[in-house]
Amino acid sequence: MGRLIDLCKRKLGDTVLSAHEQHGDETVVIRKDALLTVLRWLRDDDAMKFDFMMDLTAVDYLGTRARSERFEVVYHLFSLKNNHRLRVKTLVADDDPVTESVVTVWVAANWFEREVWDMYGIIFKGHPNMKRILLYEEFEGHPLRKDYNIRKRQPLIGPEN
Amino acid sequence: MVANYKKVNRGVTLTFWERIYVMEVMRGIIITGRHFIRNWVSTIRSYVSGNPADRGIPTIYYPEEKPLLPEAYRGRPMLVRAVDGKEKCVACGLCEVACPPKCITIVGAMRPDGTRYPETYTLDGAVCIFCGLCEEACPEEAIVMSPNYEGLAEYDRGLMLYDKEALLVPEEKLQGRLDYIRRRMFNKCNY
Amino acid sequence: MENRHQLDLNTELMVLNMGPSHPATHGTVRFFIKLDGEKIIHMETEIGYLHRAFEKHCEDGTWSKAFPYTDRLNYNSAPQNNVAYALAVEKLMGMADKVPARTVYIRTIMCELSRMADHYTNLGAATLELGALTAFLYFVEARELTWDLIESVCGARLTSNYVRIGGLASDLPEGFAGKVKEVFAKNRVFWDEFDKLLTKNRIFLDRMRDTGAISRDDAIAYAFTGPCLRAAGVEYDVRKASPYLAYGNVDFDIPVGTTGDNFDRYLVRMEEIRQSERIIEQCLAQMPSGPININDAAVRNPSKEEVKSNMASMIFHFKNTIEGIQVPKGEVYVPTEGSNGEVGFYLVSQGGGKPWKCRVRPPCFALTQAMGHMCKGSFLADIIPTFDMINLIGGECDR
Amino acid sequence: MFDYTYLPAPNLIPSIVEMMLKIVFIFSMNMGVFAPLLGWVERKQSALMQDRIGANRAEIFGFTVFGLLHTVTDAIKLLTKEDFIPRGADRPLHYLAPFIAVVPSLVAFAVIPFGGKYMLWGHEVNLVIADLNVGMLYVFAVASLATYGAVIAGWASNNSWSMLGSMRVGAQMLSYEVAMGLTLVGIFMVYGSLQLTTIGMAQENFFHWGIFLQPLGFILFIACALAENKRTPFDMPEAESELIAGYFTEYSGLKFAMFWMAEFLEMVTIAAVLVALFFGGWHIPFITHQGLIAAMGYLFGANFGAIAAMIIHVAVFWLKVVVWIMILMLIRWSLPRFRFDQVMKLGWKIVLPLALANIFITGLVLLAVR
Amino acid sequence: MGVTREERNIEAALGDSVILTQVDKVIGWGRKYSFFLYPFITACCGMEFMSVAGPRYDLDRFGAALPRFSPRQADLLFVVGTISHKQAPILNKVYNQMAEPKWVFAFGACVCSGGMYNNYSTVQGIDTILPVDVYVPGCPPRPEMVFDGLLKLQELVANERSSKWPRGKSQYEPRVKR
Repeated sequence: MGRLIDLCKRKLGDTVLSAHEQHGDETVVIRKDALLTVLRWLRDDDAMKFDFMMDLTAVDYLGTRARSERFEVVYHLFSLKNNHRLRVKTLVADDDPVTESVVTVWVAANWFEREVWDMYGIIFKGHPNMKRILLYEEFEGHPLRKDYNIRKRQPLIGPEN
Repeated sequence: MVANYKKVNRGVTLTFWERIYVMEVMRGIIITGRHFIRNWVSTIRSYVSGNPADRGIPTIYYPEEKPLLPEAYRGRPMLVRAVDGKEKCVACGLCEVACPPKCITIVGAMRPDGTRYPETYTLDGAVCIFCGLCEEACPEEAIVMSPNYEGLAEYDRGLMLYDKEALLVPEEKLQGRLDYIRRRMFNKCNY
Repeated sequence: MENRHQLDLNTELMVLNMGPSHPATHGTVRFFIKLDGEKIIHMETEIGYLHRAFEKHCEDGTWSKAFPYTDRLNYNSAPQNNVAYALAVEKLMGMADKVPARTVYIRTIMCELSRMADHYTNLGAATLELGALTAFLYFVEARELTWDLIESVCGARLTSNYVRIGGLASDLPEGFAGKVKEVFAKNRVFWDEFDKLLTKNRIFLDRMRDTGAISRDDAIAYAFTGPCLRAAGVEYDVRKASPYLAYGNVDFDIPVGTTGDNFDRYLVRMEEIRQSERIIEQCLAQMPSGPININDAAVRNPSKEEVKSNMASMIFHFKNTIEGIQVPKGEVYVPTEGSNGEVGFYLVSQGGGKPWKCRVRPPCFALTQAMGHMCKGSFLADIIPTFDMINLIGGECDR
Repeated sequence: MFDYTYLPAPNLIPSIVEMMLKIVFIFSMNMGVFAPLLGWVERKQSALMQDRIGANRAEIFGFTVFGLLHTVTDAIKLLTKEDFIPRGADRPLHYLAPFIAVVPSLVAFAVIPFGGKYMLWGHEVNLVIADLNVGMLYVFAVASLATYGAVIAGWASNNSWSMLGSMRVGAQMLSYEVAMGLTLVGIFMVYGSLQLTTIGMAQENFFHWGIFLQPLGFILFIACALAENKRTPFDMPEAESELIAGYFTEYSGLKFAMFWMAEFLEMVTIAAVLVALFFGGWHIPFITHQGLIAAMGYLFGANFGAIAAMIIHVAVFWLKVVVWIMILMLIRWSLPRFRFDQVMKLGWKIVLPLALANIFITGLVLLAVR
Repeated sequence: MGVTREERNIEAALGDSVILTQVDKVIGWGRKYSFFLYPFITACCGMEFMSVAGPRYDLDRFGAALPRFSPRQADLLFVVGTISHKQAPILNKVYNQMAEPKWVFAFGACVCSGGMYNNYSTVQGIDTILPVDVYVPGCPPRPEMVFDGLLKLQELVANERSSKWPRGKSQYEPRVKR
């Protein structure tokens, strides 16, 4: 197990649901309700100091996992000072796709969260402007969900096809 | 052998002459004016001598002059017609599968001698992205990216649907490309 | 204070909708601007006009079919995205160290060539929008020469589709090093002329300096990467922080600015062009010979001769093409230094021939997000240099 | 105040003929030669500066004439283009604006001398349409009219980009007109006249050219003139990347062409004023006006010699104008554009004080010399 | 002051008289060498468009170098790059704003047919919403291919009858007004 995972486990205890390391990438899965406190700690702690939120995305595991764990919201963090990276995940259920917004922790999360809402339909509680970003308001459904057909078009103009 | 961080020189302190615009304007004019006069003289020289190489400008007068393309250039995909007049394609369908925009459709058939051939082979030129993955997928070197890029524009999208006859080209015309892929791409020494 | 000033003068706020077909917005962004005279009070950015479902397409096809789609992310520097994706897949397959040395060097060269092309385009377009058309066209010609090099290797000018998982599409052409030398000699003349025309020109300087500035802390908070972050004085470059490809073996400088304004971004990019030339020259000098592909039929399609002669190779060829390369279950995030910033591929595999998820971390996305922050309080005309120096590439930002 | 001597009193018919010929000459020079030709020159010159060749493919029976025919094709195209008036626009003003923009730059030419005075068969020919003794004031007055064209165009178009453009035009032209007037005060002081023919005659000696007597005034005047002309680096009102096409965004076809033509004509006017004030007008360096007439008279006889001298002088004048136009174009294609507030700052905080200082210094020097 | 729509209708009523054909020829000749472009640039092809306009290939040779970003002054709508469904109403609007006569040039595979982006967000060829005059395939097309297309368009314009105009607005209205 990696150094960062050890640190996290020691400090966070049972908020870490699971952790693994693969190809040198360290991953911790965090309980959803503790997300904000954990991320804030990760940002501020001197040993961690994750000042960059490099990426925020989600993954849809439809058909391979229980419906209560269908979505994973994935945060890729980077620390400039310590030059290390950590992947933090949290699980989101299919029937209640809601999680905390981290805009208060990293400003950069704003658009990334909007994109996840747009593409996966996961709502971020506390986000200042939860609107679609890449698609248009009239679009129905969330295209990156595995049950959305890639060719299902919803044109704003012209013939339906 | 390492990378270093280096502060860029901002050049903030402009000298008095640079601050009053005039000198900088003059310098700019001298640079562009030099280009202007050089190109003017060389263009007139080429008009007089009739030799396009005399032009100092890099412009290619396209329909009359053609650019020199590198060997690696991927133009429109073409089917190879073997020396015996038959198509090399065996209608295995790999190109159809490998094509990212899915612009190829093949209907295979059997010749009396038992070899397979494509009964119809359609490539939608309006969809093709010239990526060369079909060439890479083809086990028979039957479809190659020809260096041909001319005459692809059309008035109608339907005209860009190329059938087998429009795609088939005798092997010797594609020899350059075939040589190239044998030598630089799928050669054994590259593995 | 501001409110009172408005009351005094009784000015009306003007709401302006800029884009997406506005010449300065590259056709892919819309700005909603609230103006007080010419001063921006509030600005909102709307993107998504070039959303082309990159991720959905990657999930739809096999692992190797994603390459043409990665080309069109940051279309100015297509080989970089190819390389980043290939590195991620190779790492996920656990064979990152098996890639031949020659391939590593060629990939480095292609990355740097495309970085040069990207910066030429970006700086050129910026000057075009500031009105200096001539300088722009000098850099277009410089880019054209760089593209000639890329074309002679990849076979296409822009969308190269050059890198493959575990190798490359083709070897370098004969006499490549000589051509590189010729092109660099010509490009340096263009670079010098461009530099003389603009860098110390006070008109240009006044447009660029102290506009669109962002502080060091804000840049980090907005997850800036690449030239824009370095212009703000943060020393971070993936090539240095975690060297990949051949970057550990070459000597180069990474320019870093101080104030994070547009002029620093301009200088950083100008300097990076020179440094890219240095890297390429060193790579060409160190270039090892040998194969360019992994000799493993399960990863890289075997050579055509082998496919024709060997039944097992033939089967692999068919399987790789139809089912796709088999990638073990797992997930990986690989950061690389794109021309705009950190391009990171986050891949999730559930086993099998298709990616379960193929996410790219778009540097422009984070940069564009800060547009409102950077432009607030400045003039309408400042949007143009700021937006140009952000270098928004629609394909990458909206994917 | 006004000197009425320019009115054709003594021998009416030759004077009217002379006047008509001069008007026709200037009008055809501007509308027939410069307006279309400058389009071509600008295109070709910018192309060659940028390592391109420029328009060269329009052909008629196989002749391309170096792309000159593209001017004709442009004219045909613009003539047959749909004339568009946006919804909500003020129709009469929308129609009127392009005319207001074009006319002043043509009319301003009336006072610019393109040659000196010549005796032909006992009739004195003065190569200026109207030899006003307040010539420069007239130029300023007329030039400021052009502002209205742009402002009205922007206002009548009912488009926020046009409106912004016309606001910028208004502000920019107003501020630079003030500065431009002041930069030329030095010249008036040196030559002691506002009459352009007088100023022209005073520059007979090469070292008395305006550029040598008023170098600072010259630089400031060029800056102001470029700003008045609304071309890069001062093209804020029509900055493509900011305001799409500025105040003429909503104009199409011929009306758009008129704005275009106005810009070129303004450039000719500016070049002509520059030559008349700073570059010795029609004079050839080191050859006096009467000297040339005498030399030509010696060769061809008095009358035809005067005609020959006249032709040479007019040619020299237009040659100088063409050279200046090309320099103005070089400037236009080499430089990036200012930001709007920087333009205003330059106008009010740099050019205006410098112009005042120029007047002061000129005054001191004149006092010292006399 | 240009030609109004009413005058056009008169021409249409007169039919193919000899004088009109000769006039058409002259007008066609004028128009074909004087395209003012509206570059509707969205994506990758835009980079190639820069090259087309750049020194190496020089679009100006065909008399088409003057990009007008105001649709009123443009004759030729250069649609360069992928058109997404979000973008399509704007393209339609720009087309409707253009003054007659107007032509549409489809630059690149995405514009011709959607190209490799056969998905939920991309318009499958702009000819589903606009009339297109010339299609140039390629992803992106080489500048030479673009010139081929331009030459074809010139041929088309040179032989056009004036009765073709006005072309009118696009037949589609956006479903949502914004």
